[in-house]
Amino acid sequence: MPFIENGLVLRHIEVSRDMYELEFIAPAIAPDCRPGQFVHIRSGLDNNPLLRRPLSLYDVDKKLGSITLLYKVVGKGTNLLTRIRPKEYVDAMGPLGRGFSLLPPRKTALLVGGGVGIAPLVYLARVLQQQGCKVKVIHGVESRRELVALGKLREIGVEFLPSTMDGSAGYKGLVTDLLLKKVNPADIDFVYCCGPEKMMARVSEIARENGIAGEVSLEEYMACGVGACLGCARKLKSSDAQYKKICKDGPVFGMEEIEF
Amino acid sequence: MPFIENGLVLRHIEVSRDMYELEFIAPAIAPDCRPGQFVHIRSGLDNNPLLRRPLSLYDVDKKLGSITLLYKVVGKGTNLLTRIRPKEYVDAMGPLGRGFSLLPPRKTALLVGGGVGIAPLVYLARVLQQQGCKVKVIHGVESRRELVALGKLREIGVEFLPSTMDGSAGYKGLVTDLLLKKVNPADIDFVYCCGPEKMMARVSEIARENGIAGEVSLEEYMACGVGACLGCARKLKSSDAQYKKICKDGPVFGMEEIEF
Amino acid sequence: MGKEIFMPDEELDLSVNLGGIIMKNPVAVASGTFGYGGEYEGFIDIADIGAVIVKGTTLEPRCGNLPPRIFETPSGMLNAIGLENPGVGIFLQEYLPRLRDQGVTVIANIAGNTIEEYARMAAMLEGNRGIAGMEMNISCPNVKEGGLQFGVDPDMVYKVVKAVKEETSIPVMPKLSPNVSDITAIAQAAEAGGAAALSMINTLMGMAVDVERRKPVLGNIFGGLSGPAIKPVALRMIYQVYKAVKLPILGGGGIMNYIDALEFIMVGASAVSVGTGNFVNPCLARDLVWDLKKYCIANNIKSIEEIRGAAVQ
Amino acid sequence: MGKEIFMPDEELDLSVNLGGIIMKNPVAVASGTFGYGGEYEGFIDIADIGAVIVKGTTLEPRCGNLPPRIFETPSGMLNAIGLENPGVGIFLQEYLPRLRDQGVTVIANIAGNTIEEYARMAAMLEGNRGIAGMEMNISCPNVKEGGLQFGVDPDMVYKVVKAVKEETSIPVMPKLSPNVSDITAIAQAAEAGGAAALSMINTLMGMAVDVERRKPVLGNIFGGLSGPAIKPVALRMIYQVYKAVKLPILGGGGIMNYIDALEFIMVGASAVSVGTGNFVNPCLARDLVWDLKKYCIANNIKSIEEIRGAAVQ
Ligand SMILES: Cc1cc2nc3c(=O)[nH]c(=O)nc-3n(C[C@H](O)[C@H](O)[C@H](O)COP(=O)(O)OP(=O)(O)OC[C@H]3O[C@@H](n4cnc5c(N)ncnc54)[C@H](O)[C@@H]3O)c2cc1C
Ligand SMILES: Cc1cc2nc3c(=O)[nH]c(=O)nc-3n(C[C@H](O)[C@H](O)[C@H](O)COP(=O)(O)OP(=O)(O)OC[C@H]3O[C@@H](n4cnc5c(N)ncnc54)[C@H](O)[C@@H]3O)c2cc1C
Ligand SMILES: Cc1cc2nc3c(=O)[nH]c(=O)nc-3n(C[C@H](O)[C@H](O)[C@H](O)COP(=O)(O)O)c2cc1C
Ligand SMILES: Cc1cc2nc3c(=O)[nH]c(=O)nc-3n(C[C@H](O)[C@H](O)[C@H](O)COP(=O)(O)O)c2cc1C
Ligand code: FES
Ligand code: FES
Repeated sequence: MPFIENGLVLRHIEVSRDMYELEFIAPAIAPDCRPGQFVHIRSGLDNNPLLRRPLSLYDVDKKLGSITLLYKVVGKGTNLLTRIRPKEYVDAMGPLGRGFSLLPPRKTALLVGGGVGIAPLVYLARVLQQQGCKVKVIHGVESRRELVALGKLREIGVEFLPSTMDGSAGYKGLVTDLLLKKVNPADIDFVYCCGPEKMMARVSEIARENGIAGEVSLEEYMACGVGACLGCARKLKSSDAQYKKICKDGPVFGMEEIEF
Repeated sequence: MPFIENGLVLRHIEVSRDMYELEFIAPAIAPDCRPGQFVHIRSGLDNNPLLRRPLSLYDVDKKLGSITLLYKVVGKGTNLLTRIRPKEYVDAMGPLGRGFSLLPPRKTALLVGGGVGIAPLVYLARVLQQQGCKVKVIHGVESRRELVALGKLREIGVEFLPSTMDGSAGYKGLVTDLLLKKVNPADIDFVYCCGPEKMMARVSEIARENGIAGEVSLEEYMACGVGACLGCARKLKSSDAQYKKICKDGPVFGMEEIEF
Repeated sequence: MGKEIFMPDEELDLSVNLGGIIMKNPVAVASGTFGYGGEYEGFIDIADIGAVIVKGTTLEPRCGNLPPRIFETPSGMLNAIGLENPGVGIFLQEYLPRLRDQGVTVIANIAGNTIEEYARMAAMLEGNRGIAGMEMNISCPNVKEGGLQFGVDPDMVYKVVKAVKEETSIPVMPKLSPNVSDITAIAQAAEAGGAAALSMINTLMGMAVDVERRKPVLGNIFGGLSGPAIKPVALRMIYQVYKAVKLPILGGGGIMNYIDALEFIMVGASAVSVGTGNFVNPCLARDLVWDLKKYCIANNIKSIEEIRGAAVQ
Repeated sequence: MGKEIFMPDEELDLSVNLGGIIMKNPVAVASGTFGYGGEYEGFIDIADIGAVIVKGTTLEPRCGNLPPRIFETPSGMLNAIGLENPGVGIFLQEYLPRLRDQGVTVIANIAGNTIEEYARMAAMLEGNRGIAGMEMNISCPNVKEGGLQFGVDPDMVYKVVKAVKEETSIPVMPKLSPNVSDITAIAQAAEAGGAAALSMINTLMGMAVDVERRKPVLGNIFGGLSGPAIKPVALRMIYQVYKAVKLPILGGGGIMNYIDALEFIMVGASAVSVGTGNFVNPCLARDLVWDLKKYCIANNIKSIEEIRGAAVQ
């Protein structure tokens, strides 16, 4: 069940240029959180910007009752968010949306992240690992300084392969090329993917070609975040009669449901 | 000549509950400043609030090129202003408006402030004192913690009498009663006054009854601050044909010009 | 939930009679911003809201407009949902019973392409228990066929209101479009047609451009502007209409807090509606009720009527 | 002045011909927001601005409305100045020569109570050197007599534009009111009347309430809403008018930066005007010119015409 609460900020640090990690205590929201869900954050003072901003669960500490977000500064809302200091409050609604399906124990999951799309995959990695799955994470970025999830992934203890466009760390090139070259499809039972649309399209294609099922996390502009405004509409396949609502029917969808 | 510049904040402190002192370096604006003038401050991020806010020159250090403001938090604009930190910038236009007339040397000036209306009188006190006038300041507030100008006035070295409504410091009661009881009109050559309208009305009346000339500083909502929008209009006397513009024709006006 | 809870005087009666629509308090949630009530479950007890105006309903199901459908603007948002809805039949079968069981005061919202469609929908709604009022969307700017035309022509307004009125005993409340030269003429036409109350305002028609792509942002090009940006226009129109007609007014447009709500009441609204505000604060409707109660107590006001129209000169 | 100065390609020609009004660049300052040009001296060299549209002028001097005359709203402001001005005679004698001497492209702005007044003012302006264009305010919502009526009735618009056109060889640019049901009908009437260009939009009529005092905030009750809040409405109307008439459009309403300006150009504006934005940044007009130049260079655009109307489908 979703709640709205003012979370007490514990930690708020710039982990890389224009990338922030924000941890806050949210005892009402945290207990129900599942990987792939999101919180809807009000960053505005005096309703400017007016609408909330959706941000994925990057990590959740259910014992402490805290939620951690990883966000990239792209505009007004995320800009204002950076101004919130520890001991201040952040107005959050959540957990919202349908999260990732969890693979049964002992299966192997491949998590493919692009840029800040790594965010939901980190919490997913933690939960899958805890449930006894084998987890491989690959993460494509421009340059090594964007490999901000390294610390958490190491702590969780999952296998991790980065790719950078400039070759400053790991594989040089696209994460999809890394995927083709360094991952043996036979080892993988399920693929989870979050990142730019093009990347998700290519990963879905590769998965399909190899007969592997998987899920992706989509984005759309949102207003309500709960399915009330019908704003975040998307036809998953051009033949679909109905529009899905990313906030409520998603943001996670099966790869087979989508025509990129 | 007025300028617009991003002033580097040197000091920004809460001097009393909801009262702030803000000092910034403004080498373009500072040299021309005269007491009674104001700066027009943009407090909004992303144009929210949209308009600038007029604030009086509380103190000016021409050697350093710095301007100090004293402001009370009353709404959106002043609230946002409190968030600016030292080493950040404040967007200021100024100096604007017609300041106080300066009394010739050796004359005695009485400065009557009410609440945050003390702001322009402090810089006035400094300049009058420097020019060799005798300066007496009386300041009416609710309670002693609002006597925030004490330090500056002491440093300038002028005579100072406070009044508080709750009797926590100085005379207990209205500043106008203090004026009647503790100031000998025969000692005073000119009265300067800034505070709530009612107070300025009563001070003007007392001055007139005693045959003393004086000036007051008025307020109106402002948009442009330079006389371009014709927004800050006020008829000084009901018989006047024309509206004056507080930002350009004022904010300082002769007591005899106004019918409160 | 994180907020300090203050229990105001339970004796104070804030109920209103909006032309026959009985509301337990003067705060409604606006059509299209609260789904069919269920979406905000958990955040707010919807039975506490004065009235829930459900998503705009059409005779046949509609799948809505091409995305993007929404976009944020300075202190506002554009929407071009395009009346996505399952049709009046499904509303009556599935959603209405659920709301009724929860004790919610439901106001239906109907939109048609022709007078006949409006009349047919009215007839279908008639006789269903649990519909307190019928809001007529004659102003939705998103659907090309008909929508806009009804709301801007007094003659058409008169006719469509009359046609609906003839089919139903449920109080009829046309929702006025602000995209008109003379809102009072429209209001008078609605009054003449037999409206029980007026709802105003719907969204202003607007658009935004994606400069990067050199294209309109919205799939539908145009959308409806809502939120605090439009509040001054909404207040002005309600002020004018309050002076021009006798009907009670459900007023809204950009309400974000109780001060905003009081502005609407003081220009003549009998009750208020919150739309976009729900997205920002899902508990806004409830918060408004509490804050209005506190305001009344603090100002020794026994009933909202005491201040209704207080600012109208 | 605190800002980094970047000198863009001086070769790039941004001049525009707005129906005979030759502007050195596509950025004008809007009537009523820049006085008669002198008020912003020191902040900006007004000869750098594409055109200065001076404060609305009437036949006789006017002292304007009761204060308060302005009030801030979410992302906007209300104004009810009431056309305070010294009259067309003083404008011609005192202000015009000064502006002419400074090399400013001046657009006069006239407002009348009757068609005859408009025509008389046009005749008085005719033959004065240094008036590049004549903006007709047929939409000022603040003056009760006439102002609003002209702008909302196509017939009246046709007549008043025609009457003015007959008295002058200066390009005539009616300024359209957004407070209408169908902006294209108004635009077509202005075109038929002989307008050389269209200016749009003027302010939306709005109001605000002082809840404490239970009164309208503005002395005049109603005022004109301007600023970023109205940008979506302005863009939509210009989009519609661009498709409906052939006249060049001076577009504005809430422009605060060059991205906003590009939005207006992409829905069909040949040049843009900044109003409320001047209050926030007195150098905005100049900043826009520079930023537009940079944008053109970065995007390999040789002339604004290349992107004009680019988003119109
Ligand atoms: C389910 C979901 C989960 C997300 N998780 C993350 C995350 O973990 N970390 C992260 O950095 N980003 C995440 N995003 C993207 C994030 O929501 C946007 O970057 C953010 O809303 C931008 O806001 P802004 O005000 O800074 O930018 P703006 O200045 O408003 O706009 C910049 C761009 O951000 C996007 N955007 C703006 N408003 C919205 C909105 N209401 N909904 C969706 N997109 C919008 C648009 O593409 C826009 O062009 C997620 C988005 C969704 C839908
Ligand atoms: C010439 C002049 C000098 C001033 N000097 C000082 C000073 O030194 N220290 C100080 O604390 N205050 C001063 N003020 C008052 C100060 O400008 C207002 O308190 C401030 O603008 C309030 O802004 P806000 O956003 O916090 O409040 P808001 O939330 O906008 O409004 C609160 C109240 O502030 C007033 N106000 C709002 N906007 C304006 C505006 N644009 N112009 C004038 N008043 C407005 C209104 O009375 C309003 O009801 C001065 C005003 C003027 C005209
Ligand atoms: C996303 C969205 C969807 C809407 N859908 C409808 C609708 O279906 N029928 C209707 O009459 N009004 C609809 N409206 C208009 C609102 O009910 C309301 O009149 C308008 O938004 C102004 O109020 P606000 O500023 O409080 O949002 C919609 C508004 C929004 C923002
Ligand atoms: C204070 C003020 C005064 C104005 N006076 C006039 C006027 O005299 N004549 C006129 O045609 N428009 C007048 N306007 C309207 C502006 O010229 C402009 O059309 C409008 O404000 C929208 O643009 P903006 O959002 O950039 O301000 C005035 C606007 C403001 C804010
Ligand atoms: S954001 Fe409102 S339905 Fe998804
Ligand atoms: S604030 Fe514009 S004229 Fe004074």
